[in-house]
Amino acid sequence: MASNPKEISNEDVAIELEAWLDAHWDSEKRCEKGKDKLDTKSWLTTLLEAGYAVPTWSSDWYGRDYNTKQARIIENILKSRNVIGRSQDRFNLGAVTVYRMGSPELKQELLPKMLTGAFSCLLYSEPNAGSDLAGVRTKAEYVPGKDGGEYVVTGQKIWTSNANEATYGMLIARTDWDVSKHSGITFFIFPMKQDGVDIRPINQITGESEFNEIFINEARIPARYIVGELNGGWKVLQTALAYERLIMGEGATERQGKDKSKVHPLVGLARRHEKLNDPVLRQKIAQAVAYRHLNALNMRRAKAEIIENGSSSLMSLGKLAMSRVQHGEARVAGEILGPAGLFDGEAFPDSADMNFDSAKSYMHSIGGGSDQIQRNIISERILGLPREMEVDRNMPFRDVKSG
Amino acid sequence: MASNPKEISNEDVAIELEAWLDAHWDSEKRCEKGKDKLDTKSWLTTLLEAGYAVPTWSSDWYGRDYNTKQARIIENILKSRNVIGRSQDRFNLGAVTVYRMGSPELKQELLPKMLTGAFSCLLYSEPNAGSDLAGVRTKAEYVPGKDGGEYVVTGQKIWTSNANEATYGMLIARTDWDVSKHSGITFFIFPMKQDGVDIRPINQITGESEFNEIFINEARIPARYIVGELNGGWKVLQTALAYERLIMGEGATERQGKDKSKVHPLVGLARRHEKLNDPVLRQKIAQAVAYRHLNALNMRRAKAEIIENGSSSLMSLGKLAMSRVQHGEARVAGEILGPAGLFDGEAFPDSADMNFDSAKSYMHSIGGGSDQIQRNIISERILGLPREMEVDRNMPFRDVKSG
Amino acid sequence: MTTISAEERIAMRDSFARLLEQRADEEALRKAIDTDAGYDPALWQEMADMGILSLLVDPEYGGIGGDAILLEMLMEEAGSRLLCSPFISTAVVASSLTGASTNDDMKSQILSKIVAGQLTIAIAMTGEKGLWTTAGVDVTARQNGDSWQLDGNASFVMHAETAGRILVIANVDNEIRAFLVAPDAPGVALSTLKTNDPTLRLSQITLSGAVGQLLEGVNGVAVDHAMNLARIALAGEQAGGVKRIFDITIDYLQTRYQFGRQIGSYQAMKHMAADMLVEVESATSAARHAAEAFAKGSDEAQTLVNLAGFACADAYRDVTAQAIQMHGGIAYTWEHPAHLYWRRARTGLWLFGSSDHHRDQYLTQLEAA
Amino acid sequence: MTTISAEERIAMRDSFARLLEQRADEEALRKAIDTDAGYDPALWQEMADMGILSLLVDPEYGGIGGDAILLEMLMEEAGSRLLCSPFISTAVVASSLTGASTNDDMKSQILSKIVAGQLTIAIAMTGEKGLWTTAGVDVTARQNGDSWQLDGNASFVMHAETAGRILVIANVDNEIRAFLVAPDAPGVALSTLKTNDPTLRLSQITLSGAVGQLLEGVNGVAVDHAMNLARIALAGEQAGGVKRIFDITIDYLQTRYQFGRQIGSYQAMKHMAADMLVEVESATSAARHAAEAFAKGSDEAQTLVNLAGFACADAYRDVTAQAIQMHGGIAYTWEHPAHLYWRRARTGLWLFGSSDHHRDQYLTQLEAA
Repeated sequence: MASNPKEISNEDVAIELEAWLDAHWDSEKRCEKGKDKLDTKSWLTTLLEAGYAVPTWSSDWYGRDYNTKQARIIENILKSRNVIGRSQDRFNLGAVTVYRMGSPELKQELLPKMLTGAFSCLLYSEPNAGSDLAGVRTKAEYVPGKDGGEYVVTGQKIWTSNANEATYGMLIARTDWDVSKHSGITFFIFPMKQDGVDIRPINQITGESEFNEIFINEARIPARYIVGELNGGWKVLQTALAYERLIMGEGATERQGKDKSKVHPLVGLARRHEKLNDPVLRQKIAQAVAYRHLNALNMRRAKAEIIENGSSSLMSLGKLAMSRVQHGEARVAGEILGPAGLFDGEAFPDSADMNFDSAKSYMHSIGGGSDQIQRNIISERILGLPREMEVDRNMPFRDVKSG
Repeated sequence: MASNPKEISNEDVAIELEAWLDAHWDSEKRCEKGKDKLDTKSWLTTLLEAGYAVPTWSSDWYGRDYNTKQARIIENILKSRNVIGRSQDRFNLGAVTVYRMGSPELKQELLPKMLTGAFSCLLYSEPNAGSDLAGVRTKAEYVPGKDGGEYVVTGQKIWTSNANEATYGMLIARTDWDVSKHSGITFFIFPMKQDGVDIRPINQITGESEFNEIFINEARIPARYIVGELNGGWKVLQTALAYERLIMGEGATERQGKDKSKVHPLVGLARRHEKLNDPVLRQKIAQAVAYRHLNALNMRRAKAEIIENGSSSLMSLGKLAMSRVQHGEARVAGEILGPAGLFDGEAFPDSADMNFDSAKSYMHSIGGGSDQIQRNIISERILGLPREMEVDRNMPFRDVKSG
Repeated sequence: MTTISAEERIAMRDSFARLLEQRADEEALRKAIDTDAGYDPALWQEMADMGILSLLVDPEYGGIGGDAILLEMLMEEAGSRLLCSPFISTAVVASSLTGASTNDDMKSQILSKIVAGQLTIAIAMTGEKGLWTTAGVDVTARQNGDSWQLDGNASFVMHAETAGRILVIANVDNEIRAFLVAPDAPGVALSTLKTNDPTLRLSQITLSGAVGQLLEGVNGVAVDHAMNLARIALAGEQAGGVKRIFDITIDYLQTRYQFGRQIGSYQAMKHMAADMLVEVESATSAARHAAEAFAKGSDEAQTLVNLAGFACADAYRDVTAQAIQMHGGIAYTWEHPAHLYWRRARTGLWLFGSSDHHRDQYLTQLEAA
Repeated sequence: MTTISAEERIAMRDSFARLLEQRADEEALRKAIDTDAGYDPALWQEMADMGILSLLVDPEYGGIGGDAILLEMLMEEAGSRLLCSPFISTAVVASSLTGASTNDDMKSQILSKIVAGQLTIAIAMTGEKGLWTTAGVDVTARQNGDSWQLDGNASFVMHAETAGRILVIANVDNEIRAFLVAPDAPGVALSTLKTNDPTLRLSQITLSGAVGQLLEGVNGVAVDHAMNLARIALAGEQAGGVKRIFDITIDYLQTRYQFGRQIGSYQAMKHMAADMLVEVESATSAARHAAEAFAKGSDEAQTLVNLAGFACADAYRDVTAQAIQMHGGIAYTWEHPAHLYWRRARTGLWLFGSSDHHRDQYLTQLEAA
């Protein structure tokens, strides 16, 4: 399906794709050539079969064996033509996980679906296992039957985004309660569209509901939907999380390394509210802007180091630094607004933004590993300081205290 | 020697003392009546024999069995007449320790000396045992001999003030290396004036030398100078430290609860340097002053609670709060001074004070239990949060890691 | 000086605490928030019956003749429950201003209704800048024969939509005067201002030749006095609120486990908690000492009111902010109470004068000392 | 634009680092501090021999023609060792200003001596307010026949007592000009100002009709340019210093045991360290990007110089302050190096403009963007 990357030049990669797109993709209508409107699934199948959805993957599995450089060339061309379904080897976390760690049978069964629109949500977090992911108490019990039997799952997951839209959930559940906490976890691809799955939106303090709680009551998973080994889920999860961090980290490095629009929003806000001459506020505004600026400079250095050495410890600082930036900017915005900050709603857009941002900052400082967890990671993995003691690491999970 | 406190009224306590003082003390010359100048030891002996040096102690041991209220009456009268040697039951830490925990023989031998001018320094801290007092490595080895034998001591102590003036040192040393760290420590009264004791001043970053390092090389202690049990020194130390905290805490409560002179030094400094109208500095000055003020108000509440209930958890907050006050005031002083803060010495008294205070603040935030230790204490003893795990608590001291 | 004893104060506080425990728990709070009025009128009536609404009213007019100390004590209780009510407007500011009036008929008539729980009064004082000082008054009044006509704007008016009367502070030839206005009188326009804090109800009031009844004898000094009482009340509320959210957080640290340990066993949490305790106790000390100095008419009273004005507000802001962080995800949900405390804390940063304003005033007081 | 390559920069930095390792360790530092001069003239000569002193001098005048990027790199090394020397005065500001002169004879004469290590030059620029801007210049010059006479004060003059010449920035009819003055000339009075930072030597210079030699062609623009180079040098020094004290501290956390554990295993220490790392890396990023933008003549250069001006100074202050706290008692002794970094960090808060000034200027730059 694809040529060997060693045999094809970067120029030819581009030429070949441009030709293929000219034949298959209508950039203006944003659909397949010769059709009136986009049939997503049909188009994604066309793209997939051409090897352009996951160009870095093996040619045995929908890919073209391309290297990263070539994949970026493809990504840029597809992006410039507004092609949907691109770069799934970078961003389709469910598919990447199955591709990297699933059995050939599982890949055969799931990848075509996952790469043509059946996407996945994350079912890791639980109310009692926040930072402590290995503390999962959702249980999966084996029931024999045809096709290798199935698992019956009961438990509760939380902080899942896009749960209603997802076909699959990447689920960790406890399959052995008598071994240590990390040893009794299995990683499943969980079919979301079934009885026993109750999705409830979480009302957030921002007024949004980006996330859901998922109540799972005797839902079913075919036993063949295990990724990796039975009870080997912790290892699979670590790999899946590493992909996630990579994706999020790259995104963050790019976003944070990019300078914002010429005028920082706080400067605009202060100008609108005639506070740019207030000497006390000037100091606070400048410092708030500077923290964002400094992080952008750190991320620029990170990017340069990644290009140079393939990795950069600076990348790990971004999330923690951005917490301070976001809480700080919202706070200074409040000080610029003064008593008007008490107001909210459409009549007071600046106040509404400031109040929203003040609450939303917690999404950043708590979600995806709180500031405290980030400080642990930085001090342990970058600075090499001793790890936090885990008292429950080696006891049977039944005996682990939780709450 | 003294009347039973139940039988004597507070008025009579005062009358009796006033009469005694009229007979024995010359307030103008500040010496014993009928003498030309003060002979300290002789006067202290007179005061001691009258029971006025340690009025709350038992009448068997130089006291008058007075209650706290009565002792304060005595203290106030002695203070108003400038009498030296007063309130040693409150402030003479060495004597209090021997009185509370020494054997009758030890009391008999040491108390008369300790209460008449032979005072004590503290030999607890060691270079390798800062916050971790139980990590002492100064060793004391028993050598049989007359009068019950003696201990030969070798090791190094640090952060001892008034070492040159002290007759005795309150010393903790390791007498058993094969038991857990807290179980092999003995508390001694250590004779300072002997060979094998080398006292070297510590050069502090303030330019002062308040403290000393003490190098002890095969110095001797009579075995009868053990306070408490052999290898029971940890318990004795805890009691001695509790007295020390009480004395320091009461002092701090009084000092911090007292409003400073009408005009806060920072206000005066800003006025002198014509910065009182700078709006940025006004905010910083006000906040710095407020932190001191708030702590004073907390200490006033603490004092009221102590009078009401005998104790107050608020007292434990003072040390931590004062760290922020002292570092903060020095920093704001620096901002008031601006570039002139670069200068030092007699030609620039405000700068010299600011720079001295900036360095001296560490004495407060590190000495006598660092801010970090204070936060442990507050969170554990006041808030009841779980104690920090001590990995070395139960291992033989020989195996404890140190450095 | 008050005639109320220390024991009476404590008894009253305890009764109020019990009332709030029964009638103003989190469920009741969320119910009150969801009503248009923003408070529970039945609870208001019970507060009247208990004498809470008359705490600053002279016994001569049916009140209990309490002082700032009692006020602060009660507000700690109210604050710990995030009590929603027009209490500060009606029972503090309006009571105090009416009490300062020299028109005994009016005084007696209004106070008796406040005491009975039959009248709530909103305070229209500050213009759009939200200064809450007499310098920030934007309404002017002029005499027209026997009656007074009022013109101008007042903003940040609490619980105006449900108030029986609006007490308007206005300038008359550069003198401060107070007027009572009926909300439905001609020339009075109310518009609701949506707030971020759901426990807070604010409106803007536009007066265009509205007729007001002069509250004779009330001047700038009386207004300053009443606003200082309002600030002490707010400081007490903040001291109570910050204590409560702190206790909730410490409780969570003890009961929440991660990695097999209570999260309160992690040093990062412990040290944050220790620093927060300093803030909590400082807020309490500031509020109580301000109340005491004010009640005693001490020279330090204004200094301490300003100190409490920023120290309590800032402590509340910082501790609620940390409380959410320490709770983690659970406090990011609307159903958890932490954000309600956090919103109320942020409200306090601006109500009755900003922290920066109080800090500056505090320094001014110290300079004068 | 410079002709120096990236490889040449790295090679030069590495040579300088080796030189400092051998000749400027803590023992050498303490020795230099104790001398009157405050630096080691022999090391100065070696720096000259290595080309360090001529890094900004055009190859035409015997220099190596380096740029701000190289300067910043070298200063990171100098900062990590707390190098004491008149480097910034002589090799940065004086070199840059002399290089801007249109008098080729003078230029060639002075630069050749700087390059050879035979001449150190002190910069007399700011008056007693310590602004280090052309607006802060307090000296005036007037022409008297062929010669120029200078009057006024300059303070905060670094290494003046040992300087061969003083480069005085002065006002001439509201224009900025530069003059060379001999320290022993009539009408020149130097007085030493005692400093808190023992690595710093400052003097005040009073000029009373002192004769100065005009450095033709040097104007306010050239002075601003030179001062920006000085700020980049200082930022680089701070980035190097803050990294070094941080590394010393992390090392101590790994090797110091309390309660049977490395103190670096305590979460309080770990979290402080993580926050400090953010500061350390931010300082490095700020210094390096400022140097790069300046070297490339980017539009952002002034913004980034101002950013580095406060970000590096504040990071250095905060990290050294924490470093002492984390070391505990040992760092309270004069013998431990922590306080030397701490003093130098505090010096940086004021030298070449305060953090608050740079913060305000940074915002002014952003407003204009």
